Amino acid sequence: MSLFTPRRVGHMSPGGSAITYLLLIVWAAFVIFPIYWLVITSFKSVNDVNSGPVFLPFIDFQPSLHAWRDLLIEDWADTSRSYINSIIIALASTALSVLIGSMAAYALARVTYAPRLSTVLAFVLCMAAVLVATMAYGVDWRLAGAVAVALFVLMVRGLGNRIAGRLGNGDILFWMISQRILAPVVVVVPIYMMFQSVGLLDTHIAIILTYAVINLPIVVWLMYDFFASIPRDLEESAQLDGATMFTVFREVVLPLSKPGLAATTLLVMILAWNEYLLALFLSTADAQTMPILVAAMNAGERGILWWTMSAVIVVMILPVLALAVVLQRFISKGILVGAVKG
Amino acid sequence: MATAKRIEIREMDKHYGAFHAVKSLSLTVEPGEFLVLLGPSGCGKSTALRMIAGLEEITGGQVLLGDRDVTHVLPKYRDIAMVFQSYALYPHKTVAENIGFPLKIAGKTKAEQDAAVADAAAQVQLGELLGRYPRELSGGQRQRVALARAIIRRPAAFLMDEPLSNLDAKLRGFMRAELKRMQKDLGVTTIYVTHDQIEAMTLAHRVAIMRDGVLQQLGTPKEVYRDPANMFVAGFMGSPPMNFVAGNATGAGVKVGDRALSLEGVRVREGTHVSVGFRPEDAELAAPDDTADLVAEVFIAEMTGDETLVTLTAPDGGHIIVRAPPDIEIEDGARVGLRIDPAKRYYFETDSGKRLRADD
Amino acid sequence: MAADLSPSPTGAAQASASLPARSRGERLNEWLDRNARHIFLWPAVVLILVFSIFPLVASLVIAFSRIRLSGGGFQVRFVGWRNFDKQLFGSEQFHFLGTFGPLSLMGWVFGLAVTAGVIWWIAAYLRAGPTFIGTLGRLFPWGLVLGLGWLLSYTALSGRPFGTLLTTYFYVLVGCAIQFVIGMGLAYLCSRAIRGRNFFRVLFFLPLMITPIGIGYTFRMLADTSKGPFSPLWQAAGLGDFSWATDPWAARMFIIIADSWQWIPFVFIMLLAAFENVPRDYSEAASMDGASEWQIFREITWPQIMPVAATVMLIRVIEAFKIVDLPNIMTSGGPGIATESMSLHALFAWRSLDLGQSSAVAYLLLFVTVVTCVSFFNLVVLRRVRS
Amino acid sequence: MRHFKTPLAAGLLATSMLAAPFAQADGHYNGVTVEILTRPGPVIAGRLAERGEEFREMTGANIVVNEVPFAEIFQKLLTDWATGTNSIDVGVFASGWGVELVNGGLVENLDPYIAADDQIDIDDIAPYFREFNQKIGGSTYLITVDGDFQMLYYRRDVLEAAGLEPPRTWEDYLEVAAAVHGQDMNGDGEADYGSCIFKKRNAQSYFAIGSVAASFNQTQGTGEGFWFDQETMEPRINNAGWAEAFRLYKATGEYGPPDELNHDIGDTRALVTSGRCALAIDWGDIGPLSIDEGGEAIRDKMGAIIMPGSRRVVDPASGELTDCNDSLCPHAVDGINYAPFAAFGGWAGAINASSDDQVKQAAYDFLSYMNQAAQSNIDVTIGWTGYNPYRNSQLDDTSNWVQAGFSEDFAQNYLGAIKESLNHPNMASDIRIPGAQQYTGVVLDRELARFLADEITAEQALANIEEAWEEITEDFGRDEQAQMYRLGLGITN
Repeated sequence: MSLFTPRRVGHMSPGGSAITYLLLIVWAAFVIFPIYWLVITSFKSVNDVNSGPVFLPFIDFQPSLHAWRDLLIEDWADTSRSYINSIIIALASTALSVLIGSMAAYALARVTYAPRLSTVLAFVLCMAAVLVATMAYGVDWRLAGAVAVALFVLMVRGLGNRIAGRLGNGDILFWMISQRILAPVVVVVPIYMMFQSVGLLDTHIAIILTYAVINLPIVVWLMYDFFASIPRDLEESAQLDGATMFTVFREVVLPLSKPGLAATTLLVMILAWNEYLLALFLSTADAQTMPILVAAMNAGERGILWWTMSAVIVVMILPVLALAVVLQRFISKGILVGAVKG
Repeated sequence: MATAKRIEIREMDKHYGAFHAVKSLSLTVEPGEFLVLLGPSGCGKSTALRMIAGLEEITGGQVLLGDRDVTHVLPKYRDIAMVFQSYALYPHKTVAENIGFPLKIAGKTKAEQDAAVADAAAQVQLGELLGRYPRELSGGQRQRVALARAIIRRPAAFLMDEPLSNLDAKLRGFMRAELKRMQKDLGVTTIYVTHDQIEAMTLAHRVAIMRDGVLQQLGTPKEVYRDPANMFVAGFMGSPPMNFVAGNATGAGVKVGDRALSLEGVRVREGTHVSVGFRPEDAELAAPDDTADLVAEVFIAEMTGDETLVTLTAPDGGHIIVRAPPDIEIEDGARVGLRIDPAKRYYFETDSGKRLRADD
Repeated sequence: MAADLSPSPTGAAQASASLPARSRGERLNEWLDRNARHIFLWPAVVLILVFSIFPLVASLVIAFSRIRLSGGGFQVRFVGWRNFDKQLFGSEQFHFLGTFGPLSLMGWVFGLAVTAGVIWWIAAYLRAGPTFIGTLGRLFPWGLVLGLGWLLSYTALSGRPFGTLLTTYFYVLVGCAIQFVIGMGLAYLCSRAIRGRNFFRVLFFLPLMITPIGIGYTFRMLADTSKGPFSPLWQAAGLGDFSWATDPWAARMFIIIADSWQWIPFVFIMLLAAFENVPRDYSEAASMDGASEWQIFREITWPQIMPVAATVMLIRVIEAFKIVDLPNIMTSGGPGIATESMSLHALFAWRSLDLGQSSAVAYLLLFVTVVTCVSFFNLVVLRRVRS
Repeated sequence: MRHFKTPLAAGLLATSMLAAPFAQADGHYNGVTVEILTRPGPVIAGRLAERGEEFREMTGANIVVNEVPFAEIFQKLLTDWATGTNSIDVGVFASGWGVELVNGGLVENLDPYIAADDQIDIDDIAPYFREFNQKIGGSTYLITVDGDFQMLYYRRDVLEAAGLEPPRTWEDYLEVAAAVHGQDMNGDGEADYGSCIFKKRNAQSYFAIGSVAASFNQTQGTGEGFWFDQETMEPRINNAGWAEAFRLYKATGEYGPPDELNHDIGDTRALVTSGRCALAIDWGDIGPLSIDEGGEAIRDKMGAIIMPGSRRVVDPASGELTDCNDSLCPHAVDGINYAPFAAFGGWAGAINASSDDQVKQAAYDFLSYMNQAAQSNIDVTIGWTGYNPYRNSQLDDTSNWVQAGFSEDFAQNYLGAIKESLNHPNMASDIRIPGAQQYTGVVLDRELARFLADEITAEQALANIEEAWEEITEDFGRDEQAQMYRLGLGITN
């Protein structure tokens, strides 16, 4: 794909070309204006914001650094903590979901699995039984768990003979990808209780794990087709040369998937960096992330601190922007292959 | 260097669901032997090779490498090197890294790797290209890299899956010779899969011809060429391949059109459909008179340099190719006679393809 | 890969027999190697089971009960279908489905048109040779289209407000359509021979990087009719007394504009890659044959980007069903309940500690999302890819 | 925004648990950490953090202020306490929410603490806050840090120029708003608004409607309550008084900013402080805000007055609006029934019953410290703290206010309005029963929003509210709710 080799120019009529540029510039303005407004708002004084619009720094208003001073000096402890939290959480959860997700995607692309339908059914039934018993009837979860494991073993034996059906890789893949359909609000309360019961609320680990899981489907989805498109010969050759599945994955598959990995990583990282709802539930103070800080700038009955909020948003964009510029040459190329076959 | 090992396949089977891809294949490759698995595409030869490599699960039967049963051993433990049709070069590694990869996997030191890479590269004349990436190489050079990667480990056996098919004709001939020479020098047991009978003829110590998953014939190139086991093998070997004319057995011989070809001692029940086969070099053009064994119409004549290939339309509607001297003058559509060397005729049951022999 | 990577016990035994004695590390390596197929897959499976399936089942239990948080934990009481009953037929019906009443003429016309369309669809399928599974699977989309069509007839088309279900579909269908058309248009323009493509590419990608709640606040700031940048324009246009925030459709469109601002980049970047991947030969050949640009696009380019486009839209649709941050920040679901999506509906219920209702709404959302997405996947993506 | 998280000293000093107040830096709480959860921003939280730092220097107790967005505080606190997570020791939240927590047995009863506290001067706290707001079922569970009820603010300059009196009834309100709407009130050349009342959904509009509705519905004094029937828990909402209130509330929008439907209290305040509103409903904050930075446009131009009342009230016998008479409106003045609404009830601190004893004592001492006149009389005069007056000493003495920047004139006017409201025998309580959020924050708020958006009529909205409220009541248990409602109104039998 010749993304970066310039195309032959002069393919279009001058009129067509002018319209093309006009449309692109109009859209560019539409994209830029809100961002421009954010940036200048972060330099406006309270009065400049509240008393009607002003547009041009130094011309119709005098820029003020008060919002930035609040954010970076007075509340530095808070800002820096949220910022570091966000960075740790975004990096770790992205690394985790990309690693685990691409391993699963690779396995699904290359190994044949055939889980028994009966086992899956038994598992779901047992889990539902445990939940009903513990939540509705107050049975101790350890007891319920132990009974369920025993029940599960029995059911696997019993059902296994009656239900012969097996699932395939396609089913596993669909199951994994379909997890993305879940709206966070469906699962957030049980997740909260789960972390609460192991004492991990308001820790990085809780948010990292949760983000890793919600982004896992995207990684599996995009990377599956990427891996499937790699010629098998390469992997088989390495196998014959003595490489294990791990070595093949590390030495052959991952290096060949760089564009896809880069694009997937970028996408997943953006999602983790910007997530709000789950972070709100799972953090109180120590693990608070940047989007919560944005929301905190809505001071309720004191109105929204537009100036500081704008500064926070601007500060949030910067690292992602840097990452995107670094990875931009992979974005199109990488995202595509995964998407082609859907 | 691992000593060359014998490869033995016992009643190897492969099913893909209902499809029976390889049917009870048994053969033995002696240490140092160059065996070619030959057949049209879809005949199961590649599947058989991949089962030997361990890349495909074996449905039934056994594979022995030396004295060891490797039927269920992971590929990495089989000590086999394989060259793929696509060469399977790692695009993200340089030539040197590609060649040295098996040693890197084996945990050899960098110095050992470098020495071995230099050695292997020298054997395939790649010395000056070590720093390049595969995409910067020509087809022939890539082929050499793949070979070098295969030999660097000194494996007990080579498996090659149509390694030359991606090269142009000229290069293919050249590489074929090199390959043969290299195999001889290294003395490694080699199984080579191809659909090209010329490669098979020129490279092999023995050729195994497969069709629909079944081994048709196993023998030296000369044997399979001169003494094909059935009509399929006969028709597959040679370029141009053997000609067949179909007819019915009568008391006077095989009746083809208005002529009858003698059966030369072959006994067959009257009325049987019999095909008579002969190679293009074993017939000559003659006048379309009564002495001719067959009369046919010239379809086209092609001068190739040292000879002219004349294609005829036979009485049964099929084509017959005959080698003729280069200076022959002949017009399309002319009726010509054909005289076939009686000692070099082959008889087959048309329906089963079975060879009919004089001593049967 | 058809090859089973794990050797059978006998094979492994033989393999080890022929090798010299090995250290513990080597044995671990071999164990890892032999179990690689499980080690690759299971971490993902376990994570999803623990963090996705377990909460999902737990939520299902909650959806059928009433939960009260109080000293010492929760009080859970099973209430059967009551939570769903309330949403579909009870006091929350107006909120989820909409307000019902007599059908208007337009409602009749539209409802009957939809019914006719679905009947035609059924007939077309039955003529084409139905299978049992195929028919069963299609019952869902048929029912969904029919249900949504009549719901629209009974509510908006009869002059009554509709609930969060149709609002969500409005965001999904209209929002995604807008994003698709503009995203594709931009990608098409950018794929042409123009200067500064990399500049446009990075620039157009920008909005995707901003946190959705940030976008919500930013657009609220932009659309403020007294302090926002466009307020002078409003005043000048004599619209000083009009506010998007008081008109249901204007408010919904406004949310779609913000949503589109964020997500068009995604559609754009994927389709740009698709356009650039279309070999030039075909279109050059076609242009020599005298085809117009539109003909080239329709006959050559479009069929080739169709699979990517379908997948991109599937991803978009899945995400669009979950829209919550933007309406929450920009309008809090107002005016009335006009901009409230199902996800926001569930969030509000959750905020008032009504966990049962919250889970019930969330499950209804899950149901319509799955039916819509699976239908879209089977009927559009797969069919196109196959053909 | 401010967090003071100093690493915890490792060893826990074995200090004697004297309930005695602290006065000197004796460090008797060394090693004790009190985790507080409240809303973000300088408002409420900022002053807690600053005072917390002082408190730490005095006692050694580490005060940590955790902040979550306003809409999530109660949910988070309840989940934290009810599930036994107990990462929070003190919640500072709307006093009205306390009932549900107390009902669940999650909040520490503060009576013994107060009895042992000789510094808090409990009798100085205005009666409404002392007897209603801090108490649930006769016992004190909450310590007030901010006193909240709504008042009417008006632009003295604008009304004087127009020759108008501040409105006494809601009809007056509309007349005044209509008369001045469209004038330029801050000299920027743009037309400004007659009335600014926040109407955004899921914000605070249900407090504003309470202020409008109260005077139509509550006549017999604070103990009557205007939300439910005390005995049957039947909602007293589907009646002519509420319908009138809905219509009046909507009518004020005629003279407000065009996108008022999307304005929350913050948007409204920004308009008020930039001088664009002639009339506004608000809590006590406008006063201090007018002397803060950003309030220049309205400095010394605002007046405050008790919330407008009504000449007509709901006759319990007929359910119709009827003109006031002595028996119907015993507290009426000049035939006008006032019922100033203690919307929200003010921010108050509650202590987690499950915290360690020493932490609880430290937490109480800190809340008491916040509440004591020495501190709070300063804090309430500062706009950005978000604290509004709740002590008699804060209302009687103007000197702190003048020192803070009020003119004597405005201080008198402002404090007078507060006093008039606070001491009003017919002060209306906010809804204070379990599920309060569902009753008002969800159902009332949503139906009001639908009415404002012209989706339904006032009558439909009220019928819907009645139905949904009955459902909620049934869910929680009618008898229990009635019991809690009576407790909230101070009726203990």
